[in-house]
Amino acid sequence: MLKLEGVTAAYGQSPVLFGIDLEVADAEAVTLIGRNGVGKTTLLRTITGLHPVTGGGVRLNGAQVEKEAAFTRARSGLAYVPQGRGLFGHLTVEENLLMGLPALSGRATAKREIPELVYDLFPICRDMAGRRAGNLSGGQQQQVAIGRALVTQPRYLLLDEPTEGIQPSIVQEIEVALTRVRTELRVAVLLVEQYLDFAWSFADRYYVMQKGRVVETGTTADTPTHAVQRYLGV
Amino acid sequence: MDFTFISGQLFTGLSVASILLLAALGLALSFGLMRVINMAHGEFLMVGGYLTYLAAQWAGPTLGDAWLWVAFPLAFLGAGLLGAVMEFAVIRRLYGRPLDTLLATFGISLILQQAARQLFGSTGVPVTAPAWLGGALTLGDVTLPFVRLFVIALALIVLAGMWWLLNRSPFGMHVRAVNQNREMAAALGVNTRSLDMLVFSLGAGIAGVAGVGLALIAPVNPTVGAAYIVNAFLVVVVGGVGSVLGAAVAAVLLGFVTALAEGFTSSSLAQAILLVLVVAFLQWKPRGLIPTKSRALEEA
Amino acid sequence: MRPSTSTIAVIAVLIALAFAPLYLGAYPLTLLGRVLALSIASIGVSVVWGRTGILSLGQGLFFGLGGYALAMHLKLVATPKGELPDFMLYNGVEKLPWFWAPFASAPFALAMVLILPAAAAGLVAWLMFRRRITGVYVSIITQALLLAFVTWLNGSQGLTSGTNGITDYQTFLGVGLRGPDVAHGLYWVTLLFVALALGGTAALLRTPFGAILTAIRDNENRTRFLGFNPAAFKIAAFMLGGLLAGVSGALYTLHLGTISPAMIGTAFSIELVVWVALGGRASLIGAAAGLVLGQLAKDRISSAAPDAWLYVMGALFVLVVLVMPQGVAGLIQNRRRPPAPMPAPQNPVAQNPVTREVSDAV
Amino acid sequence: QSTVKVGVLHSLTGTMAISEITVANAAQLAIDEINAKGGVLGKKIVVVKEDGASDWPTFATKAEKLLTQDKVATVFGGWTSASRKSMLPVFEKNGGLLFYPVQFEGNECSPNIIYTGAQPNQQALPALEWALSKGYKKIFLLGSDYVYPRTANLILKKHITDMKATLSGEEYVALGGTEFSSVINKIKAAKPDVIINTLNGDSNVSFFKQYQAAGYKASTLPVISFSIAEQEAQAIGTQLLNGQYATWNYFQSLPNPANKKFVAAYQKKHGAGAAITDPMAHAYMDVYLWKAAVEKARSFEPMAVRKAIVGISMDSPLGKITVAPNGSLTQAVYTGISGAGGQFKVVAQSKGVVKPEPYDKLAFPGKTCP
Amino acid sequence: MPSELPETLLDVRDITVSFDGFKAITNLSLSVPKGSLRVLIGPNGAGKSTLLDTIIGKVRPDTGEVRFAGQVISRLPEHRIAGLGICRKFQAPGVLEGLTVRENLLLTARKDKGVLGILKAPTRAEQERADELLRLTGLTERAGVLAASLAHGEKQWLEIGMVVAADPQLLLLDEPTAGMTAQETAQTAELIHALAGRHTVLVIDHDMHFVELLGAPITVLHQGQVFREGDLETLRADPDVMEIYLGRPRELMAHG
Ligand SMILES: Nc1ncnc2c1ncn2[C@@H]1O[C@H](COP(=O)(O)OP(=O)(O)OP(=O)(O)O)[C@@H](O)[C@H]1O
Ligand SMILES: Nc1ncnc2c1ncn2[C@@H]1O[C@H](COP(=O)(O)OP(=O)(O)OP(=O)(O)O)[C@@H](O)[C@H]1O
Ligand SMILES: NC(N)=O
Ligand SMILES: [Mg+2]
Ligand SMILES: [Mg+2]
Repeated sequence: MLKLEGVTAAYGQSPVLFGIDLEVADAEAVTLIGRNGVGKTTLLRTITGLHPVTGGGVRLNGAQVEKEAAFTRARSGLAYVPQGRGLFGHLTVEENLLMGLPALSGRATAKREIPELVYDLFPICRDMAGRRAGNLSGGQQQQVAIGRALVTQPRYLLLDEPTEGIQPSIVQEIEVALTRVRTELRVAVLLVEQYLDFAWSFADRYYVMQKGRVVETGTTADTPTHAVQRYLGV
Repeated sequence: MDFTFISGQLFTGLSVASILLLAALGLALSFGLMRVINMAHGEFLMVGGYLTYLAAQWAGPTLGDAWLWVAFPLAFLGAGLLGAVMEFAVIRRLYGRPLDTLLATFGISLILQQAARQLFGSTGVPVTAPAWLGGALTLGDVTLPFVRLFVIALALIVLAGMWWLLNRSPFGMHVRAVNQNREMAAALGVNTRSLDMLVFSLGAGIAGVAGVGLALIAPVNPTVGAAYIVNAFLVVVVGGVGSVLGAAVAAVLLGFVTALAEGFTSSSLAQAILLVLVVAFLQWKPRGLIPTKSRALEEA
Repeated sequence: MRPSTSTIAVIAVLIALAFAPLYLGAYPLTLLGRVLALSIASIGVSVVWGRTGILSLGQGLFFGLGGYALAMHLKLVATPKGELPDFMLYNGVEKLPWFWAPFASAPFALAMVLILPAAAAGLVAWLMFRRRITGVYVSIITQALLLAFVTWLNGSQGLTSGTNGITDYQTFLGVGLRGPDVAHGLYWVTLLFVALALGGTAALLRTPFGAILTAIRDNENRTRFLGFNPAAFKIAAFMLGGLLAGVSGALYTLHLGTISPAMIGTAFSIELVVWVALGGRASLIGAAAGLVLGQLAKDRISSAAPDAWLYVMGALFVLVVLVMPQGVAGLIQNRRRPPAPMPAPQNPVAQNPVTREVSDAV
Repeated sequence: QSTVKVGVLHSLTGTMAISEITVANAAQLAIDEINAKGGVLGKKIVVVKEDGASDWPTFATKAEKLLTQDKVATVFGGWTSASRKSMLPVFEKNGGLLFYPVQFEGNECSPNIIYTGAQPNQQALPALEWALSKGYKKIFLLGSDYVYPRTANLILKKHITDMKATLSGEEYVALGGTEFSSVINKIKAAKPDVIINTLNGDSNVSFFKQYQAAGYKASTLPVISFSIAEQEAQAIGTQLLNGQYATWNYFQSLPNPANKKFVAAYQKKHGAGAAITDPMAHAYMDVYLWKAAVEKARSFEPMAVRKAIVGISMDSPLGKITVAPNGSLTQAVYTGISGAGGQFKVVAQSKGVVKPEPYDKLAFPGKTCP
Repeated sequence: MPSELPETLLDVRDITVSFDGFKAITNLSLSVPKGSLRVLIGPNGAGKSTLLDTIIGKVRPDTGEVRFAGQVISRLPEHRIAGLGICRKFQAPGVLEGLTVRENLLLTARKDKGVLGILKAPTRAEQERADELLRLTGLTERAGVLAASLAHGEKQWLEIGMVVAADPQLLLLDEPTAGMTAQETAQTAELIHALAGRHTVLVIDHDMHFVELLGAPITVLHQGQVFREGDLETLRADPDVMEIYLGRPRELMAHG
């Protein structure tokens, strides 16, 4: 289980997160929505360890990890697909995927190779294996980025707006792929998303953020999308 | 200009190139890959040089000429260790701020030079090369001192090793990834801190090895590094930042230009000519001989 | 517009400085005058680096051009009619080199003090910025050019007097330079130039020109696609920096009675930048004050403990950068203003320079 | 007891420190000796020590401080001609007096400077004459690229032509330069009989190393150096320098009693192995000359001292020295051959003392000191 | 060509753009009439952004040319092209972070962008324009803060404001709604409608709701070429467009 307890964070002197409580159970799909700038990306970064918390705790599989470095958290099963994809632009697609392997260090069980499933879910990872990742188009990059996250054999997958800038048909493919990841690999997913239709069809539960706070939560099955729209208006 | 003179100058060009390359290869790591403008790089050379001197002092009496084989690991590890300390204390706080790094490392270079001055004095300490490096290969009228040939060989070995490490080993891939996107690499489980330290100290260690080569040719003094630093940076820039092979080609090019200019003018004019030619070259190829697209550097 | 408190403070300091000859002894006054002359160059560094983001490690080149332009004139004035400057004689030069001849004219030399550095800076900048050479490349290239210049000066003794530099002046515009009474006059002239440089530059930066420089520093490409030609603005800023360095060099030459390659070399140029960093690179006053205080401290400490000085200076370089990246001026400002946002690397989007979309757009 | 302040202005840091610190030490030794014997005109000498930091403008700044703030009676200092040139206007402007102890290129005659180091005719020309007398006809000039070597070589060239010898080449390397491949290649092509070497500092070590690696030795191609004294010779090492020549006004090995006493006193203070050089001996004597002049003038006033110093003569470690009207020394010249421990054995010496000629008659006809 | 239609503002003629041998755009032609609104869609990697890059001079076509108001611009330097009245909004917000919000608008609103011209203080008209845009983008209260401290969405709005302030004849918007909520998207659509007519606007987006709101003629790019042109209704029904770009409608997929 991934659990946040009263997490606060700041940029310099200005606080952006004010006591976030949130949890994602194993193999659960949760979506986090909210307007621009409410702190969604910041929250994901505090979970991964890329941004320090100023207070509160992050628990991963029961262990307190908020003081741990990002790379140790990655090694204990946390994978992150950032907004903007974060591929290594000068590396080839295949090298990008190989860069998922360091997360397996210290995990005795894991086989240090790219799982076949990645190619299965995202065929372009094989088709474009030799191309520089930086030269792919946005949609292609997004698929490689998710593929790379899967190479780390995560238990928790954090996705920051994976549909941003992606053509509709690939959004569908990503949704299919993510659903398989959840069901076949039993990976828990925390999805930050603006595209509500997609978020609702994928996730079991949702959290809504406003100005650095979680203001509402519930199950997607019980809440129609128009009921949360008001949080997203200007 | 007779044939002997010309061939002598060509050899001079290669000699100069080998020293330049040795000085530049360490920079190819710290500057080329990590984008750290290490103005104290020359001082790693200096440290390597002094350690060579110490190795000759300590090990010379017992080991005879074999002290040289003590000097290499000593210089490599000594300079590498200093590099690690420097990375830990200063550099790591400045990633992404290349211009600030430049200033801070310049400060460090002042401190190291002054420390050397107080420890060893301002005059150079001479190192006597092993006897088997004393002779020269004579081809017709041209004499090729063994010391020079040795340094050329050293440069080639270090070059080959670095090329393999960066382009053919997983270590190299991690290094390249970290230097494109440090955060993402960390999020994928790479211990970026220790990798950074490792790469930086490896660059320092290579400079230390370059210091061994230098010490065999010229005395080691507190400013020996400062004398090479600008040219070493130019080699990296002309070669194309981030490209080890580019640096090699650039070193040879600069070496020949120097030798040619020195052959036909005076040595101080040659240096001025070289610098101006380099700037002119950058007009033509601003990203060097083998350009790597790299934005991090320009965003400085 | 009402003058801000900092403007009032600066004017007060300038007035206090104007009365310095009344309360300072001879040596402190010459020292202060000299250091003030240097501070004009640091104002230029602040414009070029602090405002425009271009770190030139070759300001000594422009400083030197200004200094040499004036020194050549002073040397010719001090040389008896029909003779060659002494150093040419010792180097076997038999005829006054063509580029020396016009410097016999004071108006020409004074014009050159302004034109040479500005034009050289313009040329260097044009060569670099036209080809979109940026960042540390600029630092390395400017340093290389400076080194080439210094090497040439050293190696062309018949023309430049080499390492010795040009020295031994007697009069300037008919005024004897050796008398004890000229010290005050020179001090006031220097102070006047400092005030002009500060005021003029500040006024210039208050126009939209200043805003453009900041814009270019932060995001050059974006500025370009908004219809501005960044190269042109960078060249202009660089020329201003060169001009200020040149004026500074000429004044400094007058103060010291000599100009030589050692005065303008790599160490000088980097030190200049560091004092600016210490004072606060983005603030003109910070830059000038950083230089003045740094140099005064250098004078003190290097007399008291020569061996320690390099350690102190080295440590200062490191600490300034680590502890107060915006210098003292930045610290003062931070106390007055809400904290500035984190530097770009914190930002996930800017942090990711590889994605083509992102990197190319910004 | 009242005191009088004097300045000692040398590079205590930077590249020149190695040479200049010992020169400052030698001046200090003389001052201590004088103070121990009651000082000058009944006043103890107080030293204000400043660091020129191997940086010429710093010399000017520090000279200004010594004269205007500390108001010293005189200054002992300087090594490179560049540092002297940058101090000169300061001394002239403030009416100060500088004692300069190092061999130099001549062509300068400030009333505010006492030049005790060799003038060109007291080092360079005697060395050339000696070389020609040994039958070396083809001469290669090698120097650091600054005013002293350039001017010294300009004078030598005139005399080489005048004496019907051959100039086989002339090369300069930037101060501190260590790369001599091209130079040695040029020497190879020129095939000279002898090299006259005005390289300064570390460049010498590199040069001799690379000269040796190219297969040269003293017996095949001798080198006569003007800037290698005992201290430098120690640093370069016997292995590289053995059998090479140097010309100076002083060698540590000079057998006169004044020198024995000086060497003993210095080594007592600075260690038995301490090397002692020509500029040190000059610096040491500078203090004594100043003291004699002050006592003669009965005043510390710099211009009075300057006037009084002319004609003062003493037996010194350098042999007999006399201050000439132009403010330089009349002194002897020695050529030595390098041997064990960096010591030189005198192989030739001038007939008696040589008068100082700041302006070489052949190179600069018609020029004289005012 | 003398037969050129007078109302054509942007005329892309048979351009080919390649990167290291890879053709991102192949013999593409496209013309946009003055005052019109045009939407560009197509798969990721179709060459849409590259087309915009070519128009603003960031990349140069291998063959073919780009004409703007009759003038060939494909060889002019970037700032000159911008000076002719072409302004692009990049996807990642490109505001000038070291300047205040108002300064950002004032600078872009300037007519004279030369080194000497810039020395003049902003004119009354420019000031008024900036203030008007502050209101329009809802940033009046933030006028004095540094652009760096704006939230992502605010930066988006500011950049839109800047693009409008520049008062260009041709506006190029690359995925303006990326990362926006549905409501912000709708507002953006409204703003674009307001701009069209006076300005010519070319919009790229993957959000079909947004495209629907724009209600403008659509060009579909595919593999560097024009694949289809038409309105959304027709394209939605086109199986080829579905295949390469739109995919199946969501309602169907949910059960697939
Ligand atoms: N590097 C930074 N420095 C200062 N403030 C920042 C920085 N990055 C983000 N912020 C601020 O922190 C707040 C939260 O930003 P964050 O990126 O987490 O929002 P978000 O919810 O992910 O928005 P979006 O939907 O636009 O991606 C915003 O107000 C933003 O302005
Ligand atoms: N600088 C470049 N170097 C190499 N290839 C490039 C470069 N720029 C674009 N490409 C390639 O050109 C093709 C078109 O890219 P472009 O960015 O124009 O697509 P797009 O239609 O804007 O896609 P998206 O909808 O994902 O933004 C892609 O395959 C991309 O990989
Ligand atoms: N005078 C000298 N040796 O510079
Ligand atoms: Mg976000
Ligand atoms: Mg695109």
